[in-house]
Amino acid sequence: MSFFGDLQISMIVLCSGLGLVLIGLWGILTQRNLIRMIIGFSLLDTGIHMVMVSIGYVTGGTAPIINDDVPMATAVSRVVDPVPSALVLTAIVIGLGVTAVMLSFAVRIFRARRTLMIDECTESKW
Amino acid sequence: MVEGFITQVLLQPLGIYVVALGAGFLVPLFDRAHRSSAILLFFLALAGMVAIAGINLLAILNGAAPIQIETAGIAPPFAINLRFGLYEGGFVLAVNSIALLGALHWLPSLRQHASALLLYLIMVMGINGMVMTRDLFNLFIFIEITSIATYALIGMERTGSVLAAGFKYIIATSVASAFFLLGTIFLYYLTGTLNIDGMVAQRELISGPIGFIATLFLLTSLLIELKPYPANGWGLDVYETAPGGIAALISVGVSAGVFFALLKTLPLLDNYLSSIAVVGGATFLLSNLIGLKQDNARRLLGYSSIGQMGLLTLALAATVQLGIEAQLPLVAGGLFINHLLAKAGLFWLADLVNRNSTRDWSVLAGRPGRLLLFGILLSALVGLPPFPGFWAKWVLVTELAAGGLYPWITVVLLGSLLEAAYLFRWFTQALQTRESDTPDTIRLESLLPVALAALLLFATGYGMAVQLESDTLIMFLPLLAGTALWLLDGLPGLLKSLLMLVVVAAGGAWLTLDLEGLNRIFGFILVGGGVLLSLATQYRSDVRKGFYPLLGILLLSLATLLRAHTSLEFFFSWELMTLSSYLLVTLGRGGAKPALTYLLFSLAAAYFILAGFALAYAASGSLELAALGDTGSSMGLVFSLLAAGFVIKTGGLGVHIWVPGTYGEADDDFTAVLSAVVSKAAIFGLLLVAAQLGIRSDIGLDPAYVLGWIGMLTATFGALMAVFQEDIKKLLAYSSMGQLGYIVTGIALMSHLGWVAALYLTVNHFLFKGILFLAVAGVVLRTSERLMYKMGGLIKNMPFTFVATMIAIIAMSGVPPLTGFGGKWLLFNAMMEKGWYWLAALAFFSSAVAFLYMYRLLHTVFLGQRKLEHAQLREAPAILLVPQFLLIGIIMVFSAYPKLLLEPLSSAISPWLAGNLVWDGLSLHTHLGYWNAPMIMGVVAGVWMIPLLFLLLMSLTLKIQKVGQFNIVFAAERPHRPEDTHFAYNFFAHYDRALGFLVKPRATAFWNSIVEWSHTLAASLRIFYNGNGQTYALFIVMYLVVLFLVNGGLQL
Amino acid sequence: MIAEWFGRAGNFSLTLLIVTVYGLLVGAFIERTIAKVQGRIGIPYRQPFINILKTLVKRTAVSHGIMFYLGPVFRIAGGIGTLAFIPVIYGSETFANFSYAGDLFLVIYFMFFGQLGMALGAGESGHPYSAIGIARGLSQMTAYEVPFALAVISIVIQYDTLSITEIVAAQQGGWQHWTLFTNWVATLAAMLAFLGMTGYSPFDIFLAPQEIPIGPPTEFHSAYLSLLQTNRALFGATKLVLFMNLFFGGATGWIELMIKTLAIYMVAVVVGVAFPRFRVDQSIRFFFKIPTLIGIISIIYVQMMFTS
Amino acid sequence: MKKTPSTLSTLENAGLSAEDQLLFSNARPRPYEPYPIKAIEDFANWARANSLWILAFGTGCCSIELRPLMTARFDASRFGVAGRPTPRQSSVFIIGGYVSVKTLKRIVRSYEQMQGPKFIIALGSCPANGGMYFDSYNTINQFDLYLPVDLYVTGCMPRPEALLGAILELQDDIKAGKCDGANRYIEHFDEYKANQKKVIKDWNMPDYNW
Amino acid sequence: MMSELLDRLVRDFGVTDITERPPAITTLKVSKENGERLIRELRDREGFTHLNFIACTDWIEDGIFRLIYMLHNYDSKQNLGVHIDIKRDHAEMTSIHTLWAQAWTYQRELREMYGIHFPGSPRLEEDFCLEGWDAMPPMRRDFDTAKYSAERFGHREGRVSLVPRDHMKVQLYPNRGGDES
Repeated sequence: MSFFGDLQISMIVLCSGLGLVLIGLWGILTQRNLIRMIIGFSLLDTGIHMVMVSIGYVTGGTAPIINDDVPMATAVSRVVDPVPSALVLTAIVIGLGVTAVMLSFAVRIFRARRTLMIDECTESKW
Repeated sequence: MVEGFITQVLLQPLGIYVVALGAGFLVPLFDRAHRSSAILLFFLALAGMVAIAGINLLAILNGAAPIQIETAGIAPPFAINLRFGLYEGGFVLAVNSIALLGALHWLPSLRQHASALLLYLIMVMGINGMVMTRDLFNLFIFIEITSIATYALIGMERTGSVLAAGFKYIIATSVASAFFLLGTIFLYYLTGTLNIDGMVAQRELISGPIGFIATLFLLTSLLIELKPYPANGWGLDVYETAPGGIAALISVGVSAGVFFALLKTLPLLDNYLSSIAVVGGATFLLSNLIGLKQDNARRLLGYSSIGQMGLLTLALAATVQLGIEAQLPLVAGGLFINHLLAKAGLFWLADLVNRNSTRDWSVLAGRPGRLLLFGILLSALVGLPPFPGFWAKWVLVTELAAGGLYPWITVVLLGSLLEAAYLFRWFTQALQTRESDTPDTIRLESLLPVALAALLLFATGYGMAVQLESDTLIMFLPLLAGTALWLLDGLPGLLKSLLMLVVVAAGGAWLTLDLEGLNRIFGFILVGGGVLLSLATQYRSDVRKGFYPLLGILLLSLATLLRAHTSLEFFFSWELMTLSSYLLVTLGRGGAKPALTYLLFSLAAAYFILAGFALAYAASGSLELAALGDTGSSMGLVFSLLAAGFVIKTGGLGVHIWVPGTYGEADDDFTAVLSAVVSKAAIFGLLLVAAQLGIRSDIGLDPAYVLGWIGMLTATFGALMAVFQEDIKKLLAYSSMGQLGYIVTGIALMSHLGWVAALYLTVNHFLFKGILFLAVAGVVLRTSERLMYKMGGLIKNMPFTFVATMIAIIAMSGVPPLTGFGGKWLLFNAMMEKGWYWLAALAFFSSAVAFLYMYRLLHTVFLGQRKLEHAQLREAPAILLVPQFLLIGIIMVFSAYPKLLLEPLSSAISPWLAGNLVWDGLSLHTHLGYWNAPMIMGVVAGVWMIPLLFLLLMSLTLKIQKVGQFNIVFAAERPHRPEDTHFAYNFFAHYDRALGFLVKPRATAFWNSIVEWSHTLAASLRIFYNGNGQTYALFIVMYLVVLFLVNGGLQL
Repeated sequence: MIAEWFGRAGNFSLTLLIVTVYGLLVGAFIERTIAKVQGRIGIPYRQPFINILKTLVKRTAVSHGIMFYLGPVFRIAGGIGTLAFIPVIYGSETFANFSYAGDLFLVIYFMFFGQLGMALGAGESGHPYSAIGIARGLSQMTAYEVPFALAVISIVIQYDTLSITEIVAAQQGGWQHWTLFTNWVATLAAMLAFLGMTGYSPFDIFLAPQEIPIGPPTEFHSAYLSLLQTNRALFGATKLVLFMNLFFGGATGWIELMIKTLAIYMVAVVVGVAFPRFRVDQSIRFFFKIPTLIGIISIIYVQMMFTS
Repeated sequence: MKKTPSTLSTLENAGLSAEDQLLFSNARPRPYEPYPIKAIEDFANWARANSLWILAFGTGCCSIELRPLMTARFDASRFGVAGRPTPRQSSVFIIGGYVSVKTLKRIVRSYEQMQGPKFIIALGSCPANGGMYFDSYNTINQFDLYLPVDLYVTGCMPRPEALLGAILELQDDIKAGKCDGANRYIEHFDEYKANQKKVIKDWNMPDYNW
Repeated sequence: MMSELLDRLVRDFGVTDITERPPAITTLKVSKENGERLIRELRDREGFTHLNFIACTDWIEDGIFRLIYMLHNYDSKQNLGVHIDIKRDHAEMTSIHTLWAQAWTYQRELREMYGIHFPGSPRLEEDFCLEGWDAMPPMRRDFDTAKYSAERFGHREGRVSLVPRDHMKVQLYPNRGGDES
């Protein structure tokens, strides 16, 4: 704890999320193998999810359940925003769907052309 | 209960989702039982979605409040809400309708994949959601739903290229979605709400670095989804490879959804309006430029799609920037509907034709119905009347002008011109019959969706017209008449011709007889003359599919042109005239290619005119033609623009290169109409502009003086070029160009006498050029030749045609006593009066040069040696001769009593340019000279008759032997073949040696180099589309960076 | 009314007769002059008349068609008509002809009438040399029209009228009022154009007696030829009268007319005797150089001198 | 020669192909009568005599003598003589010396294209009797077999003075109404034509060149 | 140099009858078979690039036509006449229009005047000077031109042909009965 000093946990999550986004982007842009690109996309997706979570987090906050400990009046300042968490759930599902579709494309592309290299799929251009 | 469910739930906008999801759930179940029942359900669902959207939109149009839908019964921000207002309703209805038509089109494929039915429904529902939702995150979800459905649909094709393109598409859209998600979450961070309205309400919170980043992500994401140049290669690849049904839906449906998303988030992005406009404009211009280089039909449609979305984006940004959101339905809506129907139709058609290269579309040649559909869709896309795109572009351009955004006008018009270039080049390729083509196998019923799209285009076009104009019935009259004639197109040719004449005569009379002044005079020329010359169409008895309806449209649109009170009405009729005359030219034997040149120059002319009208509207705030003069300081510019447009249309020097091909290749009888009648519309326009603007003293003389020079140089060079022509119709074409040059100069004089001269010349040109082209039609009909040196000696076979030609030529040359002299005399007097001495000298020269080609025409065709194979030719058909001799009668009357003509001309001009012709009895006096036509006629008749009588008398003492054509002194040899005895080829070779350097085809070379340049530019601009998905992804990322930098990201 | 018309026609017939006879005599005179230069005696003065007569009393003829037949009629009608629109003697009602029907512009354009008709007639003969001659003649015509038009415009600016009578009237009152002296630049341009107009050497390539036997009329003979010969004299004299009216002060009597026109004609003759023939393209280029330049200068000159 | 009445109103033109027949006139020439009033005919003859236009067609070496005729020394233009480049407008045909078969064909063509009344002066010995080429395989020996000659001028070659004398004599003959060669040719057309065709073997022109 | 050339020609082509005539004309004779080859060699190798003419002489006594091809060398200003004898009754020679395009005109003339055939020469059968000639080629010495002329063109009655020598004797010395001595 001392090393991070007063770094807040949300900032760490945010930074690592953004880092993942960049790594993911790097993966998509540099890896020519479709599977690796999909992995890059997954990283990107995960990074975004982390960013989302970190946005809603209130340091030291508690779960957003209104009860006696967290009365209505002070809830806004004390609880973690529940909406991002909810959004992340949806986003994860969608990301999963997209990843699945991508993978199925990769499989079909491999079946059709016996390769997984994206730079060999350039017949439509100009 | 059921009733309640239907009215409370199903018929509400939310019912769309209910229906879609319900059907989506049931379709696989039904499919287990029976494939057909699943398909039936699928269509029922789609139809239901259309119906729901329609019913609700109707309610809103009838004044109901926009419907707010709150899910779970809780108001936002605590729950997602949807809205169904006017815009949403329009978009949803349009998308659902097109989805229904698309499903119809796609039915054969859908039958094979039951899951496709489900995906299709989901996709359409997703688009609906994108339009209706007011929640940012919900928007993301709908985008993703649509995307995943799209991916899956693309993935149904198992070919490698489709899959590759699909993968690129997924990568690109996924990255864009990621940006969207990031933007959304940052916005939520700032505003604490996901509701768009909520965010807009707290707009001030979205600021600072985070606000900037958030909106930037959102903007980039939406722009990327709209496929901006150059980050759009992935979209193009999908358009190129995916089946037409999917491509159509991506192009019009998904893009529409994204566009609507941009529309509703625009209040958040108001800092970026300029960026959005630039992106849209650049995409529009550059995709259309690159399209020039493309010959794959589907990819071409892709470029066009992207361009259209760019235009929409530009229109949206500009409208918002100018604060005229009230015009948004007309501009964006019009463009959108236009794009939606036309592009979907084209994608489907491309699917049916199933030819990759645009050149192979020649399978359509000779199939009028298919070509008509194709033509309608292309015309709509280009923005020709009466389709919605026309009205939208009109409003857009006028509003841009009103807002002072002149560069955008240039972009819009230039881009449209480029788009027209490649689209109509495609059409041209489709028109050309090739030997190798196998007939296409399109079944008639599969064209139904395309036809419906075309019909809807007409309907929506009319709808927009009603919004903009009151006098729509008259404006649409030519089209109605044309449609009626088209429905009768199966009748025999002669009957159709008669019908067309009756319709045009009746309609034209009704439209023009109550006109006054100038318009009345032009009414006689354009409508009366058009009908008179069209009589000659009876000389061909073949079916001529499409010819008569189009001619009817053309002639009636000329009539409506004269009736126009507002610049919109004028422009509408003008474009209708352009379109119909273009199509008529394509009907000629080799007409397709020159027709393209004709169309492009005509469109360029039209865009100049449009720009001129728009500027005038901006300056005067009125669309009335009569208000053109109230344009204040921009008068000179308005005048120059309009004059430039009309001069292009008259074939002014430098922009004349469309003239020879068009006049040469159009059907022979139609060329007469084109030259004698249609070209006068430009003269009318020019006079109109001159009357409203040119004569103002505050405009200064300069533009008019320049116009005068242009006219006279056109006359000179037209004549010079005609001298060196071997092709009889091209000779007359250049002659027309030259003669119109005189008229332009006459107008430019801006004096009473000058205008009388111009009008007189106009009437005269109509008379003699009508005769000449009809005579030539007869000659070409009989000889099947157009090269003059292959004819000769035809006076023996066609004496009446010869006499008609000779009289027409005397009337053209200006030799007294026929009408031509009057024109030359008036023009010369007017120029001397004005002090334009150099022009007068040039006029002398050019009228002398005109003698060369006139004599050449008469000599090489009718005189000299007749070819052996022409010995048995007959005289031209009587129906061709009748109009000629009617015109000769008119020439004779006007020659003897020019007062009959000059009085009305003079009084028509007096309202603008005061002044009167001074008559002393039958003698006309000007400041300089005098002209007594009847007396000249008498003297000439006298001095001609006396030697004739003398010669006849002497002939009594002579044994005159009528001899054969080879009985000539031939340096004591005998001639061997008519071909080498007839001096005809390269008739003015020595003139070529002396002055030929003046007529080297410089203009052609110039325009050719423009074409080459633009192709080269296009080739270098499309290097970004290297086909690599990673490159595309990189562009997307870089797009973000560039937007970041351009919008001042570094200064944060 | 009818009597008046007959009167006018009668007056004009008189003019026509005088001018034609005069034209023929001038032709003979010029021939004799050239003969003298060459050390010959030359033709008798009656020779042109005999020539016309001889062609007229030919007993056979051929016809290539109706336009061939009408060609000479058009040609001479052009000549007569041109004369009809020119006032011949200044101040004389009798010899004003029909000049009140039209102005200078009419005359200039009416000159084409005969040429066009003749060209059609010659064209129908089917002889290639006719067509070649016409092509050359027309081409050359476009070239000399330019300096001529410039000169005409110049004097129209100068006198501010297109009426020949008024142009002549403005030159009355002494030789110093002639256009020749008041606007010598225009006169020079017009006289250079005149060389081309007369068809004398060096601008006679369109007749080219040896290579394309006299060009356009190569097929014409017998009575046709007599009309053409008459017209050659008449039209030549008419052009002289026109030039005299425009540039040399017109004439108040026949003697003055004859002296002046002969003098004008001598210019063409002297040049023709002295210079060899130009090719068509050379003559076209010639007219577009110096004469056109002079014509342009004449307009500038007249604008400086007479309008301010 | 005897007068032979023409039996057919048109000519056969057998030398022409069927196509060419359409392009040439096949009319048979007809003789013309003098003007009915003698005074007019005399006057016309006077005009004809005083306006002799020579066809500029030098058929052989004697044609060289035509040139001096027009120059200062002899100046035939005094007598109304002038050169004319086209047979249509000429009235006198001067056969300038020997006539080869090939030239004869052209002479016949040109002569027939001249308009009557028309006259022939044959210059030098060769047209008269073959002259020094009497035994040549290629030159004709008696020109008047083929065309009607009004006047022979002998000599090899005759001087211009002789030619001038011949012209003056021709003028006198014309004035006396004795030169009816054109009519004679037409009246004896068939004999003349037969003679022409006897030597001109490639007769690829119409029988009468209008 | 010329002699070297001639030596070589003798060696390679078997030329005979070499005669040198001033100024700068050499004639030689070669067999019909070697003729075209020789001329080609002269043109391509020896610089005789110009064909002056092709002529023919009828040596009726020997039963031959002698064709004379006169060649010219622009560099050495030498003329070389190549004589080739061909049989009168089988008058045929290789055409050299492939060497000089203008040769076919000479060959046309020779065909017309002597009846020599040049297989392959263009337009050989067309009339050249004579039109419609229907008898023996007129330049053959066995063609009787006087007889032909008399038959074809007739004879003017009264025409007298005199031997100039005898006639002039009578003219100049009439009193001596034409005896000049």
